This record gives sequence, structure tokens and C-alpha cells, in this order.
Amino acid sequence: MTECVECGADVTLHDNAEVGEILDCTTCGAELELVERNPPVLQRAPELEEDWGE
Amino acid sequence: MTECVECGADVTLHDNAEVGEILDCTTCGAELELVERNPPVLQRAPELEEDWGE
Amino acid sequence: MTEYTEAELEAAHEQLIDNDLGDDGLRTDGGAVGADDQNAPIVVKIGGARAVNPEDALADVAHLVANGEDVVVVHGGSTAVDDTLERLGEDPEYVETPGGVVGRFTDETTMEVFEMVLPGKLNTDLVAGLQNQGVNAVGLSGADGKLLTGPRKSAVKVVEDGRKKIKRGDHSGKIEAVNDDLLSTLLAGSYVPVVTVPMLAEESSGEGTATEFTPVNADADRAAAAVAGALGGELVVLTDVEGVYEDPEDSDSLIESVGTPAELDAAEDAAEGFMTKKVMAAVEALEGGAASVTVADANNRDPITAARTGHGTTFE
Amino acid sequence: MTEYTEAELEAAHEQLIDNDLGDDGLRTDGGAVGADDQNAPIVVKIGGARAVNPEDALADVAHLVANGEDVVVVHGGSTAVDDTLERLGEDPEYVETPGGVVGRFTDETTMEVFEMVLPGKLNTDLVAGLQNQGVNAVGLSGADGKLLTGPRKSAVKVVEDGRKKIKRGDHSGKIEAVNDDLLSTLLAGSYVPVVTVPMLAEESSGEGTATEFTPVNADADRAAAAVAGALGGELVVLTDVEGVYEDPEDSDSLIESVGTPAELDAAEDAAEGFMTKKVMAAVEALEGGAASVTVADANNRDPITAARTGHGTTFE
Ligand SMILES: [Zn+2]
Ligand SMILES: [Zn+2]
Repeated sequence: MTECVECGADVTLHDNAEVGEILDCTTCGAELELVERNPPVLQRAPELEEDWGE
Repeated sequence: MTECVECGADVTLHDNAEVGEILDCTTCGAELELVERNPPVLQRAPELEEDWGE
Repeated sequence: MTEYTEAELEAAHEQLIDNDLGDDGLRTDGGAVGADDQNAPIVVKIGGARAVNPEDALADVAHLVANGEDVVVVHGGSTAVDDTLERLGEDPEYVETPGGVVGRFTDETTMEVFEMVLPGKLNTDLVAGLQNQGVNAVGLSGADGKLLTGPRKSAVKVVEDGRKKIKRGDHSGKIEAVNDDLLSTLLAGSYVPVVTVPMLAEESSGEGTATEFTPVNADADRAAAAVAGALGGELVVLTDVEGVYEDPEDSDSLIESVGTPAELDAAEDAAEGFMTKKVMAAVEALEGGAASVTVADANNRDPITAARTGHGTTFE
Repeated sequence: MTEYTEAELEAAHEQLIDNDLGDDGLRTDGGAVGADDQNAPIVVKIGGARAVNPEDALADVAHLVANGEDVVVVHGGSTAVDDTLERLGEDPEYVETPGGVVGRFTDETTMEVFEMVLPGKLNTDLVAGLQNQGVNAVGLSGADGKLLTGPRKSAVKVVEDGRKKIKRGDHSGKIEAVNDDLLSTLLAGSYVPVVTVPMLAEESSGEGTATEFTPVNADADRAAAAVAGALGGELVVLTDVEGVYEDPEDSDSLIESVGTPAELDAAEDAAEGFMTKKVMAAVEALEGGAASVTVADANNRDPITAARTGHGTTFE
């Protein structure tokens, strides 16, 4: 359990959540990136366009 | 044994002479390339400069 | 510098004009498309796909150049990158976005191979192939003269095992600017630019420091679109099908022309798989200033001329 | 397109002028060499040797370009070719001539790797490195615009196990022509050409057929010599020693100047190993029309400027 950096709501972590994983806040819908595991630190995930190169 | 294509002198082949090998005619000094092995065929070796690339 | 004699050129030209393209009796006499913009450069994207033999396209580039057209060739070569990665014992890595788009993840080793294969082997061989057709080609990557620049995207959002993740270290970017001066300089000197990726990505290290440039991956169709846009040119995208089909299962359903927003919506809906990227590139090219875009079959005889005379799907 | 501000350029220029090169008190103010031919292009050969870090040379190219000089960079990269061959599980092949010269035998696979490494990885990285110094570099191989052409040598005479043989299938050639128009076009457009091998070899298939062009291996020092000759430029060959030594064991025996036939004979006699190729290239450059040739240490600070102001062995 840790807190959403946007709305403060509780966010549940999977037992095997990995650094880099994105969690959706079920309260405000924010995309949160797990940047440290122990103790867990969340930050707002960067906005990234969904397309690639060659 | 085969003949020099330049001067007609006899040229001796090693037992294990290979195609591509160059034999010097001991009579006229011509460089002869062994282009076929059985039966042996000699031709004048191409003039090639002695330098390379990178 | 050309290897053709005057007579050979004349003969090639006559043959081109007389050549019947087959099924519909259209002649390759430069009709419909291109008549109004004889001087707009023709940007030809040739495929990197294994199925596509570029020889016919290169011969057709020679025809066009002999006829006084300005031509720019753009190429990719993704499958060749994978082949070389495998020869080096590396696994190509493809990732999926939350939206379901599959794309290459370009780590440092992949980027190195990318440089080796695209501006290295493929570009050099294409330039030599064009020289053998009498075309004085000059190879360029997006790094040369800052030809293709834009921001780097080093992080991507992916789905792995059903979970969303941020994956960092991608060598990829988005083309936002084309140095059309370099292309114009070469075209004015009667050279034919042969352009490939990587692009040159700009990154600022943050604290007011200078911009740093890094060669990174970019999609070759979109590179061709950016070039055609910057030059106000006609874009011909050669691929291994005849164009965009309304129903990909039905070879009679080729969409010949896309001119209205409704037709564009229909084409976007109809395009599947790799063809979605071609349609996206077509839209980007037109938005960027291209005169027209035709997606057509590289396996046609004189495939560029065929595309410019009604064979394929033309976006205007 | 440059990334320098006006002020930064001025500062760089001042620093360059004020910079004392050390041991002999010579200042880098463009004295001796070059004062009379300010407008002759400077052709810089940078080494492919592992020991040589090109960063200082690239920064010095930026100084020169900022000062209004026309600069052409030429590079090789033989050791990088060997590294990549080894990563692919291939053995680099070196053969010896009856005269005792050791050189690479370039079979088809080696040629492929050559294209991947030289115009591919090394050239792209050098161009990006120059862009990061504010230099608008454009990479070229000898195939681009037929920049470096000449006959192919597909057969070589070698000694194996004490026997002379003709070995066929070599991808190598001799540069006989340089397309200086392509270089002038780019220089006039304020671009800095970054040139590498392969060259484009011409072969006639015999029966009155057209010439066929194939990218083949050529020595990068001699490519630099050909370019400097064609442009009437100053050639600076950067290497990992200070120049040609009368006695390679004695670091005090550096030959500073080679101007007379007797001095040239002495330099040719003194040069050993890889330095014989540098001396040979110097002679070819001068015979081809180069204004001067300096062989100098890439590890000097501002190594090109150092070479042009008396550090190294200068052939005139
Ligand atoms: Zn929230
Ligand atoms: Zn004889």
C-alpha cells in the first residue's frame, strides 16, 4: 500500500510489482510509475506518445 | 613436367602444386600460373601490382 | 558521369512511353498525376521487405532522371537489421504498446547494428546499384547535414505479461525538421540523394547545457513523408501489395483515390497491419506539404512510373 | 545550423590563438604553413587506430571551420572491421606479397562488414560527433557521387607456405579519380564532407558491355592523399606518433621537414611498418597536386592546428 501522488488515495501494489511498472490510480485515474521498490515510491508516469520507429 | 608457354622449356611441378600457384620458368624467368592440375596447364601469370587496400 | 549513351537513353525513353502496363491499358506517358508539377521532386520510398527486389525501381529512377526529373530515394531495411542482429547472436526486441501497436525497442547494440546495416551496407549497395544504372546517387542518413532532426524518445510505455511499464533506453525519435537545403544543393548539382534513417535526435542534458545530438531509429516511411513534405514533392511509396484495399481479402477492392476526408476515414479504417503505417505516413506527408502520395506495388514493371499513372492508391 | 553562439566562437578563437603548444613555444597563430593558401581546403585524415581518440581532432575541426577554413575529414577504421568480423565469427584474412608487404584480403563477407563498419557505424558516429561540435558534417563513401573511382584489383599475388600464388576474389581497387565537384558543392554550401572508403571500382565485363561499379576496399591514407591532391589542399595525416623519425628508436630524431628529393629518399628509408604507407601517401598527395602534407600526432592538443604550425613531419 502506498499513496497516489495526485489525489492521495491508497494505491495497491502487487507483491511482485517491478520498478518501471505503471499503476493506474483507481480513484483519480492517474498513471503512476513505481520508481523505487522498498519502500515503494510512486511518481506520475511520463506522458509518452504511442508510436515507434522503424 | 610441362612446358613454359613463353620459351617452351621444361618446367617442373611439385607433386602437390595447387591451382593458382605461380612457377618461375628457370630458363626464361617468366612467371607461370598453374590454371589446371590434371593434366597440368600453365599460362603466363597476370601482372599485378604489389599493394593493397586498407 | 552517366554511363548511358545518348542513344541508349533515347531508346529507354521510347520504350517507357510505348510500354503498356497491362491489365487496364493505361500508358506510362506521364498523364494524370505530375503533369502540373513537372518540377516538384519525386520522392520514392523503396521497401526494406525481403519480398521486394529494388532493381526495377532503380531502373525506373534512371528513366525519370534521364527525363529531367528531380528524384530523391528513401529506404528502410528493418528485416536486414534483424538478420544482422541474429548473425551477431542478438535477439531483436519488439515491444507492444498499451494501444496494441508493436514496434522495435532499439537498445544500444541494436542502434549500432542499425547504423551498420542502413547507412552502411544497404545505402552503399543501393548507391552502387544506382551508379550501375547511370544515376549519380549520393547516400545520406538523417545525421548528414542534420537532414532529419527532432526530439529523442528514450522512454516508451509498453505492455509485458499484461502489465504496463515504462521502458527506458530506447534509441528512437520523432522527425520534426528536414534540412531541405542539403537535398536542394545536391539536386541542383545533378545528384540523386539516397536517404535513410537513423535520424539525429536532439536532447538537452537539462541544466542550460548545449543540445546533444544522437543518431536514433525512426520509421523510414515517415522519413520519406517528412522529406516529401519539406520538398513539396510527389511521394511514391513502393510496397509489396498494389495499394490500400477496402477489404484486404478481396483483390478487386483496391482504393484508387483518396481525396476527401470521408475517403481518408475509409482508407484509415480499411488499412490493416503494416499498411496502417503507410496511410499514417501519407497523411503526414500531405499535412507537411507533399503534392500527392501514392502507395503502389514495387513489383510492377517501371513501378514508379506505374504509380504516377494510376496504379496504386493515390492520396491528394 | 551551428550550435555555437557568436560569443562562444569568439572565445574559442581567442583561446586557440593564445594557446601555447608547449615544448617549443610555437604559437598556433597560423604561421608557417598555410599563410599563403588560406583558401586551400584542409584535408584531415584521422586514424582508425584504437589508440587515437578523435575528440580533440573533431574539436579542432570546429575551430578551423569557425575561422572560415574549408575542411574535409577522411577516415579509415581497419581495426574496427576486424572487431566486427570477429563478433560475426569470421577470421580477418591477411596475406603477404612476394615483396613482403602484408595487406588485408577482402573477400565478399569482409567487404560486407567493411560497408557496415566504415560508411555505416564509424562515419555516422563521426558525423554525429562533429554535429555535437557545431560542425555541419555530411558523410560520404567513395561510392557516393562516384567520389573515389578507379580500376578493381580482384587478383593478388601472395606468398603462402613459401609458395607464390594468384589469389582471386579480392574486393580491392586503386583510386585514380576523385569527384572534386561533389566536395566543392558541399563545401560551397558550408558543409564539411566526412569521407571514407570503400571506393567504387570500375570493371568491364569484357565483351563491349557497360562498365560495372562495385564498392571495394582501398587504403584510407591513400584516399586522403587523392582527395587532397584533387582539391589542391593541405593534407594533415593524424597518427599515433609525432611524425617520421630518422631512427624510430630515438624520439629526438623526428624529421621536421621533407622538401628535397634527398630528404624524401631519407624519409622513405627511415619509415618503417605502417609509417611507410604514410610516406607513400604523402608522395602521392604531392604528386596529385596537394599543397603540403604533414604527418603528426593525433594526441596533441588541437592536433590539426599543431600540425599546421610546425609539429610533425611536413612534406612540401
Ligand atoms: Zn489518484
Ligand atoms: Zn620460359
